[in-house]
Amino acid sequence: MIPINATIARLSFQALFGRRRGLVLMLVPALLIGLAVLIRVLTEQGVGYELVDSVGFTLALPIVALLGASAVLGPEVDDGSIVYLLAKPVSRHVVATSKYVVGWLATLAFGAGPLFVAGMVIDASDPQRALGWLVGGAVAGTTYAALFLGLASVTRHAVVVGLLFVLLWEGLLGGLLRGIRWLDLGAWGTEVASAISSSITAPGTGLTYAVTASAVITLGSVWFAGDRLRSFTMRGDE
Amino acid sequence: MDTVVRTEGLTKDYGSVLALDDLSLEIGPGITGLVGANGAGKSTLIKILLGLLTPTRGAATVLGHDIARASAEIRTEVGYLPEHDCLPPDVSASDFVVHLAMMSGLPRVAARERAAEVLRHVGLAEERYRPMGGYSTGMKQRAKLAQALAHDPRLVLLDEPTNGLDPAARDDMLGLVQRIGEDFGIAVIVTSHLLGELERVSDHVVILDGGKLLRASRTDEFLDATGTLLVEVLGDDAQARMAAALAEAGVMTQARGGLIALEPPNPAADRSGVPDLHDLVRDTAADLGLGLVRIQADHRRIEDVFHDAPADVTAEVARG
Amino acid sequence: MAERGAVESRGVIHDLGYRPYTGPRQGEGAIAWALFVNGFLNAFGIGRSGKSKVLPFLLLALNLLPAVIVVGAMVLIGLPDLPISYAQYASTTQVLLGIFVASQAPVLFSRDLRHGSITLYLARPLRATHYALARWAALLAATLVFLLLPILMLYVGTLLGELDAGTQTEDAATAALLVVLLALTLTGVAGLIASVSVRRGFAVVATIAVLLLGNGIVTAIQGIATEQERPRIGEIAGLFSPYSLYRGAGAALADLDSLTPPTGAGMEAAYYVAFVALAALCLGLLVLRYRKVSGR
Amino acid sequence: MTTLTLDAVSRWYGNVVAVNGISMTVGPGVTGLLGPNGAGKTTLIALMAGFLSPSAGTVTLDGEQIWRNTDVYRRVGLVPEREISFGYLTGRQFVLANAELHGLTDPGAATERALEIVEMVDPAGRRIGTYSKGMRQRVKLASALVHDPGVLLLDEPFNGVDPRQRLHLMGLLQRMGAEGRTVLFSSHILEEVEQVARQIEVVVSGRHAASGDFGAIRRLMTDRPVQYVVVSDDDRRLAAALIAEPSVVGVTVRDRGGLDVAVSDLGSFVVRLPLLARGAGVRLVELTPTDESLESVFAYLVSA
Repeated sequence: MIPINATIARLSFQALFGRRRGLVLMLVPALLIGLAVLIRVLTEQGVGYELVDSVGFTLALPIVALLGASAVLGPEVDDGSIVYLLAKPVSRHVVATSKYVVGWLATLAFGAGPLFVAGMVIDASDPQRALGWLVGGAVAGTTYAALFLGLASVTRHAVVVGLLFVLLWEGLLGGLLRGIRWLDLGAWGTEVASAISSSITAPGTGLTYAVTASAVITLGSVWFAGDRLRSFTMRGDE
Repeated sequence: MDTVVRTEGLTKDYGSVLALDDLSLEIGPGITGLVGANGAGKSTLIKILLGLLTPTRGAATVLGHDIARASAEIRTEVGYLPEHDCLPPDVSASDFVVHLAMMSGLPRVAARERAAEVLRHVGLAEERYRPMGGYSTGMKQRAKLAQALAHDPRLVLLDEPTNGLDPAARDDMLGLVQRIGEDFGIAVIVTSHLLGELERVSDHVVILDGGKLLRASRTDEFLDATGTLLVEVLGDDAQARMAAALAEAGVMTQARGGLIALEPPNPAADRSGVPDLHDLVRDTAADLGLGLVRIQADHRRIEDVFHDAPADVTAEVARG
Repeated sequence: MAERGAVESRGVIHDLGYRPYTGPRQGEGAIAWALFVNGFLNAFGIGRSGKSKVLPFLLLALNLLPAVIVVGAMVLIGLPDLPISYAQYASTTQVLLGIFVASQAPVLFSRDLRHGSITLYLARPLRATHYALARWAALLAATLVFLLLPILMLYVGTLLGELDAGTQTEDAATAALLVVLLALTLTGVAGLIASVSVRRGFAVVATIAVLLLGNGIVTAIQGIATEQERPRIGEIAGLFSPYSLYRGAGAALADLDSLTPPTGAGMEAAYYVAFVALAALCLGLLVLRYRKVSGR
Repeated sequence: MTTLTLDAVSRWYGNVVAVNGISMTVGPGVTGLLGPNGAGKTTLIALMAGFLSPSAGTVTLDGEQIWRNTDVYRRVGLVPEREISFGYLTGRQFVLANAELHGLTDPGAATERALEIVEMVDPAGRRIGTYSKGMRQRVKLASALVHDPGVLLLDEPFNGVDPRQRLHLMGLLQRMGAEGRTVLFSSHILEEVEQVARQIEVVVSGRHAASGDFGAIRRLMTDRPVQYVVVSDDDRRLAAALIAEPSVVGVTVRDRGGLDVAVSDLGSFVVRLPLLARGAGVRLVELTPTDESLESVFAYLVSA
């Protein structure tokens, strides 16, 4: 197993929460949970559960993953100061993995976790459903964070490209063409969630496909980011 | 119109840092070098003159306009080359300079003509149509200079125009600054770290240190000869034999790196019998058969102002 | 000896030296206009490197696609009425609109701050306030193009399809009014966020989060409000996101389908007031931000 | 004894050849890597620091391959030209992080020692974002020294640093060199290289133009006449005497007084000059070789 370098993880953690970016990262889940509480107070149990899916899982989770991944790797690659981490006797894959872990944990904590909390707040009687969204959110979050980390290591416009992928490909087109579910990280997460709770409808890719595809994308993206760092050139500013 | 810039008791206090401390100076036409260490107040002064920063106390006029009341007029007649990067990478120099000329009030047609003219003067040929992101440091500095000249200012403030340039590009830039001051008839205030440059280009020098005026005078006053003579000789054990021979002739010498420094003869002493120092050096070298590589009068340099501990330098500069 | 005669060849060496500029110098108004035009063109990548034209025009094309299809159908098959109303159009392409505004706002605001070229503007006669207003107007114009172009195409389509010009003109005009209000708020929000954050990527995500996430949340609330037969809450919630404001205001004027359309004159007026207030608030903060940046 | 060796190294990007067949050994002491912007200095340093793989040839440290060999960084300290972007860290935190990454046994002590060397102990508590350019350079140097490397690579370390701090940094580099470390720094500002490094490696448009002591290099360039300015109390009489000399190639009278003398054989000219002057009864007021400074050596190499 590739060990995690504590120093790099700590630096990435500070990069994530050292600036305004951390604020937005926490604001998104706070908004979601606050809304769930509001609904629960104003209405009976179980009303408005689609909030967890349509807002929490489809929008908030990828946005949090995008913020997390682009914070731990983006700026340092952009202005080249990642050189300070690479000019060290530390394997580049360990650097990539350590950064990924921080982005991943942030995504789980502020992306997937809140789905469970919101679900329980809205309908405490069906913990299975909330758990479904938690695990589904965790799987999708893991893959999103890895994909966006890979993107951040290869282009300066990782954020815009990431957004186009989530909003246009998975969102707009995903709604129109069913075939897209075979290449839709959100759908795989929902598939996993549906396996856990019957009250979540499955997109129909099959659990094994969803899990293996998520794993492949995750490991592939993190390995790709590590490989990109191995050939990072000091002149990498174009 | 003689005075280009006059400041009276100009102060800028950031609380933690006193950037400008009761600065009163006058800058005339021609090329004036503004010298000082990081944080000496150079950029703060420039920003206040441009009206980008309001001073805590004191007043100043630029080209006759008071910075408190006529800041817009000043910014119409002044060109500014900032020290930091300020060029968008995906725009060509030509489009950028035309756009900024229009931002200074020139109509489109005039802006286009002026931009082409100014870009030619700063030496940007066909590269002016390529996006500036791919420019070398030298070309970027030329583009920055072009935008400062496009609207035909009466004064240009150049903040370290030679920063990051290699020798060839540096000489070109200094040549340009000199042409702006002398041929274009535009007053120039230029800052630089490399003091050697300012000696070559500026006819007046203002030295700031810690926000205070350290010294302001004509450039050549800085470079007055110290009377010492530096000599370099070539040949086996040349330096020692030369020094010994000169000592015999009653001249005190000191080794300074590869050179021999001959102390100036005591003016009071009787000089009748003793030959001129230069002839003495020539004849000693000839007698010893040594190669005479260098005879130079030792000059003080602006840099020496920094070597002398600030304490005694300020003592030397009469207050006020 | 050939007589040279009247023509004597005379060589003139023109002084290529520096010539001072003696022509007219325009006032701040003309300068602001020039900045507006430059900003508007930059929003579509014109005047910038080729790569920067891809995203804006791609989004514009995707945005116009449905309109082209409808017009095509109208002309070829001749439909009795527009399958999608003028006002409806902006709601259906709200994701594209969101990405366009979010990705182009940094071009007008963050770019000058990130590359330091803001100093070159502030060292010129144009005051910081006017700089901010001109940039904001440019983003507004670009957003309006994005929103009005499809409406225009549909309108032309109906004329070609010989539908009743009277009602079409009226519908198109009301839609145009609604779209202007929407553009005002979107430009305000996106511009403000882009002027605060220097990093382009972060500005885009933050704007998208505020616009789309905001809209998602409001729609969810409105859905629940209708389910619980307490539309009042939905109407109030509708005040908190540009898109829901648009749907709400549109419900009364152009029978836009909104989950909880505003009922009663008071609530309808509240929607219009909210529209203008949100736009004005953002613009005010934007101007303050640039006054602070310029150090005065 | 750590030596960096480049053996016939080339590096190209598509058809742009950044470095072309350069062989160079950098031993202990201070070496100046000199060349105009775009000559390939940064590419060379990237090759030596293992951030670029050579397209041809080998780059080794004491015989060990550098590319993709992260162990090399135990003995190499790098000061890149780029600004530090860890503005949210304090100086001490940044250097400490570097120490920990090196897996030092006592990172705390190493950090304090490095901060002392670059005299940044007091401001170390403040965030890097508040540092001046000079202080940032010193923190970067401290982060490269924290693991006591045998080799120190610096890319344009004096860029934009003011005179006082530049003198201080130069002193530091000289001390590092004197301690036996192999110090290589790139620069295009000649005053810096001239004062710090006696040994220079000159790179011009990707090729290894010259190496060694710049005074020696100048003399090696025999095909280039040495330019002299001679000021005397009777220039024309001296000029008449000089033109008869076989080692003198050309004499021109300067409008503001003095003679420009082009000399093909430096050795014999300098010996003959005092004799000629005394013979002609001319007083030599000033005698300066105008092209021995690094600037002119550089200019010749660039134009060669």
